[in-house]
Amino acid sequence: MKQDFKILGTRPARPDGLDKVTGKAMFGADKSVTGMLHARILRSPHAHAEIVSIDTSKAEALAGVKAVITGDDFADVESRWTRYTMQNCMAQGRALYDGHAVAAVAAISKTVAAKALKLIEVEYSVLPHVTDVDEAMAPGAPVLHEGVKARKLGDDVSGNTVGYYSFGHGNPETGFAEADEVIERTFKTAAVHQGYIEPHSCLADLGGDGRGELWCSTQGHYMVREVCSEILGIDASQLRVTASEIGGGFGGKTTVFIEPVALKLSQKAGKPVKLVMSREEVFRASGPTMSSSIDVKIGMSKAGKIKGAHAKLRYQGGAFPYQMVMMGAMSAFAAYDLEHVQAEGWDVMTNRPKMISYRAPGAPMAVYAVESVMDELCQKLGLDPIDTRLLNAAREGTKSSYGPTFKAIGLVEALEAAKAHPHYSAPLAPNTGRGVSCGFWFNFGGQVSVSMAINADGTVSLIEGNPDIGGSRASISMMAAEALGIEYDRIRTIVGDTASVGFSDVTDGSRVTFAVGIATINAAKAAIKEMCKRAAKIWEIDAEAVEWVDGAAQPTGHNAGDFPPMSLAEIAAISGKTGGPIAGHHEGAPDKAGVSFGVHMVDVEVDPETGFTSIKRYTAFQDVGKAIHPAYVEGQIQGGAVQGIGWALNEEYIYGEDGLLQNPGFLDYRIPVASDLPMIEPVIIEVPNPGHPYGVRGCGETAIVPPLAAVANGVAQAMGVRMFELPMSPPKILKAL
Amino acid sequence: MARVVIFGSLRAFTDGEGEMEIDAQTTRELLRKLATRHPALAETIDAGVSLAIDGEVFKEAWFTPIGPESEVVVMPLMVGG
Amino acid sequence: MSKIHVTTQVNGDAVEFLCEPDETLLDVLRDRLNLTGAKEGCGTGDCGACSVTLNGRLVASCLVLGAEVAGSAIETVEGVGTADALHPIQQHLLDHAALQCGICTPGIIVAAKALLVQNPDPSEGEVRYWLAGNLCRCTGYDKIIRAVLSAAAEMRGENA
Amino acid sequence: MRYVVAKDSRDAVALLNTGENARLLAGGTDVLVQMKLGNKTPSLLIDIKSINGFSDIFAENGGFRIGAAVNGAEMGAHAALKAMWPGVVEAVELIGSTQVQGRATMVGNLCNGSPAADAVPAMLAAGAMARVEGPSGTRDMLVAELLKGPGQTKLGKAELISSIYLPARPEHSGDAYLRFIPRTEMDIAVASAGVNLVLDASGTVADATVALGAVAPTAVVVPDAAAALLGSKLGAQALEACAAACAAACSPIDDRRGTVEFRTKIAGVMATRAANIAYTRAGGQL
Repeated sequence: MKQDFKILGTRPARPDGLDKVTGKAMFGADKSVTGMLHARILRSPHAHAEIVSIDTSKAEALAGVKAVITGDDFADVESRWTRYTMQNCMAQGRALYDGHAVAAVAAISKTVAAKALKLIEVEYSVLPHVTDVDEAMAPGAPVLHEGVKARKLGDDVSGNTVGYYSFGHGNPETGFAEADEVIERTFKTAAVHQGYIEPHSCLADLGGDGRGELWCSTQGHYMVREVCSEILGIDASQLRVTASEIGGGFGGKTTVFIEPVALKLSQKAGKPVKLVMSREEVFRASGPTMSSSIDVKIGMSKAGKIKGAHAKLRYQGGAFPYQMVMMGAMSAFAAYDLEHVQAEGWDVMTNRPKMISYRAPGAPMAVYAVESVMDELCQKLGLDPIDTRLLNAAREGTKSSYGPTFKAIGLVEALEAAKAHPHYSAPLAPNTGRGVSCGFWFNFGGQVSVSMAINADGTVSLIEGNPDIGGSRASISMMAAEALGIEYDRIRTIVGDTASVGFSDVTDGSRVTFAVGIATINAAKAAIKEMCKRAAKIWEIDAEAVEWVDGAAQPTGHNAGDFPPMSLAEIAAISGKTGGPIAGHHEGAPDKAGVSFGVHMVDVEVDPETGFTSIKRYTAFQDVGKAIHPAYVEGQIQGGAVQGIGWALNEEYIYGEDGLLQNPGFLDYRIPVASDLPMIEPVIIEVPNPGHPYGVRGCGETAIVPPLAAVANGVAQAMGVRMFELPMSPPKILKAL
Repeated sequence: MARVVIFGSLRAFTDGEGEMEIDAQTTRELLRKLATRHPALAETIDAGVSLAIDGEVFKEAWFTPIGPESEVVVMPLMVGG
Repeated sequence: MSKIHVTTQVNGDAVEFLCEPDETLLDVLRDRLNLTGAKEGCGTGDCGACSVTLNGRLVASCLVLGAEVAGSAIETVEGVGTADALHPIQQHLLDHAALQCGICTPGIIVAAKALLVQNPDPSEGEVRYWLAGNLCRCTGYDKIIRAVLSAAAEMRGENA
Repeated sequence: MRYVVAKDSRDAVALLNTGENARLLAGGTDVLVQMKLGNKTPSLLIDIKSINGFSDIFAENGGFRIGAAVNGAEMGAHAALKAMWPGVVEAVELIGSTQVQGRATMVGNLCNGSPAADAVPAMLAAGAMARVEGPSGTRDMLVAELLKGPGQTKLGKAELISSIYLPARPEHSGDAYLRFIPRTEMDIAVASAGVNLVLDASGTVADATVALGAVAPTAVVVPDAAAALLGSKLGAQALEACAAACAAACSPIDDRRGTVEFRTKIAGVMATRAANIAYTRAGGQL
């Protein structure tokens, strides 16, 4: 593995930075075209209702209205997963949650579109609803879709139970019998939203000839193309999707909510259609993450060794089948080397918006429950929380609780760094507690395409297919520069549209720096090979006798020939005479992605009179393999930590008895604001991932996993009372006191 | 013969058999043989699975070589955020 | 419903536009004047992405009517600095890697500039409270706060 | 919808009297949000910011008169006003973000009729007077007399508030306002308290007003809470009695922002803490 880096580890400016600080960058809602219509969506005011009829005639008759559509405008599709996506974008027959789309209009202005919405008459027949996970899973609950219950489940769970997973080895009961202390607790966590500041937005233009252009804010424009072309019944090749700058995603933009609607309206109206969600729509009708109800039982010896561990995770994922509890069950005990462990999970449907990924989907709540019980055991047995975690920590060679045996991982290093950090030994003020938690998340590989052109002036144009959500254009340029041996600012990396470079999977799973990085290095290798060939031709020596060193071709030794090195710029300048343009590309599906562990430490102060919790100090340790651009790695760690703090303290989807969402806005859906927080100190640990030539691990998601338990453990210490429910909002804390 | 470990909910479709030996040179061959041996798994395998070969995680990589001493863990397909 | 004719000044330039009576300044800037730097994150004054100054006063442009700004002076992010001559706040945000997705960045820049005009030497706490209405979901605010503090130091002539 | 700029207050009153579904526009931070969310659909919006005097703060009879269109940032920048009525000014400054401060007005906060309005308990504690103008002329009334219920005031048809008067205050007096919110900023009060104290030369409370917000259909003055402080130097016993009186005065609701139990408890905490601040501001030594 490469060790001596020239570019990696430096902190150059991001290529999109200047546009973003001057207001030039084009996000989803920033694009307009002449002749464009404005669309709006009519949404269900009921949690669950049969749509008896929809009368759109008055809306259609309104001057300026160019198209009105309902679920009837969408033909059925073959794949059931695509059908769910389609029916989530526009209800067919039944409205399944408060905010579910039932009709849409396109008109010459926003004002006319809004007026037209009010003229659509929908007759509903209200049906019983369920929004709580435990109620939805219980036999007798209103079932959202028949025939989708997970295979092999019994009558003790309702038909809403669409997934069952179990991971582990050994027998937890054996372990509990050997333990000196066994604690079993039940936890609940609220559904939270990714909270990206940019609402979903798109501009669609689908002609009668089946050719379409779609501009949208997404984490994966190829995904958008595949799903939309299937729903619209057109060829993927005919739909060109361009990803705008994306104003935050965090998993929430890994599916479609409005794009098929805009395309259908455009098709019907014969004009381009712009569709932008309001913030209220974002909360009511895009995908929050799951709420959960979790049982955790852990048995420990007096010395702190975990003897047995068992978790039961029940996740609520909204109105359509989904598969996400699995990731929670896999993550729950991943930090520990255990002989007897089992983690089971159930995916449950309810009358809520269909969940979609949120940063390390499924893991934060599972790890919150496990790490809370770990903390309580340490308290009860008088053990140091970090020493105890070190005693049980997974390391290279550990058979993980979810199956594979770990290669090199950095949990022990992160724990040791945490223990040695001055934060851990700093004195604590009154009413203040210090919480610690481990966290874990996977990285993914997946399909990826990169195309790299060596320009005649010695610069490099690089096209990749993954929307840049956190600075990846910078890290990709850096890896290209490192591989080619040239300066960073001679490379420009852009995210191509679906017609300009090969397929790429969605930007998710902390995969981009890893997977696009590998493709970039391989594309560079291809270009280097060609450049060496050109040099060999010029020197009239064998191509094998040329090697690439520090950005230049040179003979492998005196035997190969005596020529001064020929730089990339020199080779590029005469490429027209030596065989034409030089480029490198790589399409592949890199595997061997690593996993990433983090350890967070937080001091929280609880006001005993009000239950108000404030974060006084926060330090986050994370193994990132190799930090390509340390400043952006730090940013990922800080941002993830703060999202986790919000999840722990104040963020929640609040539903009333009527099944309606009570807080669809930033006023009452309380994400952390600047004054809520101290500085967040990131500590980067680098234990290289053996599966990447530069040692890279994805770093984007892990940081949201530990904060929930870290904050909860801090609160428990500060108050002397433990909370078993998130968010730990002041009324709940005060009640517990 | 590679040692194949069936993990997660997949075990429900192997009549509880958690470990088995399968003679296969590639993941594609392994998955084909696994589906033949446990037809209840076929639907899941078609839909996609993740594989850990000696600790390294692979997704849908049909032609990945499998050594005779390899440990292959078959898991449900992983997704991210 | 007849449109209203408004003459005003945006980023030092005299402009005029027609708008609906209920159209916000944000919509006017974005849809009629093609200044899309200010973003709509919520439309209800809760996120700060649409921040502009109106006669020097920091406001949420989603909570101002286009019709109200006749005869005013408005500054948006497009007027804060240019690519060749960035405002120190813009430069320090870049230098500190204080933006990830960048959707909140224009609002942060306008708001931070308004702060430093009236308080050239703010404490960390003052910056945090001033910017509490500018939501950022990516960064956890750390690098933004550092960038604003170091821009302020530079503007005071201190070598930060 | 029509948008009209009122020339003077008579013009504004006349426009309000047209029979249209009219709303006044000063800072707009409530009405524009209500329009955006579809909760209010006025057919006429009357902009009162250009009315002479509406955007000014005047010294008057030892106190201050604050125009209906004066925003929070302007109040915060007025050193003399802030020195005399710090509690009222800080209450107004707590409304919304810095951006909202650039627009939101104290009168708008009052007229929006929210039980949780930050400025109202502070105004009640201060004994603020509202100048009401309407078809039948101009009258001055205590802010307390204008409160009616959620989203309502006792303003008559086509009446508007043109200014608020904060009276002169004696020596050794001080006020304070505190609210509880789950975050540090950007929230609506879950429970709040405004306290105004006058001390005698020895530091004993000679006069007190305690008002609570967000714990009843309107902000309320709590005479028993004030009585508990009278004659004390804010010892533990007085504060405890004050908190108990606050709790007794609470008739809050359960909603997404807080529970009945929580609001009832917190109201007293806010009141006693605000009392301590007001006491210190009045020159008392705690």
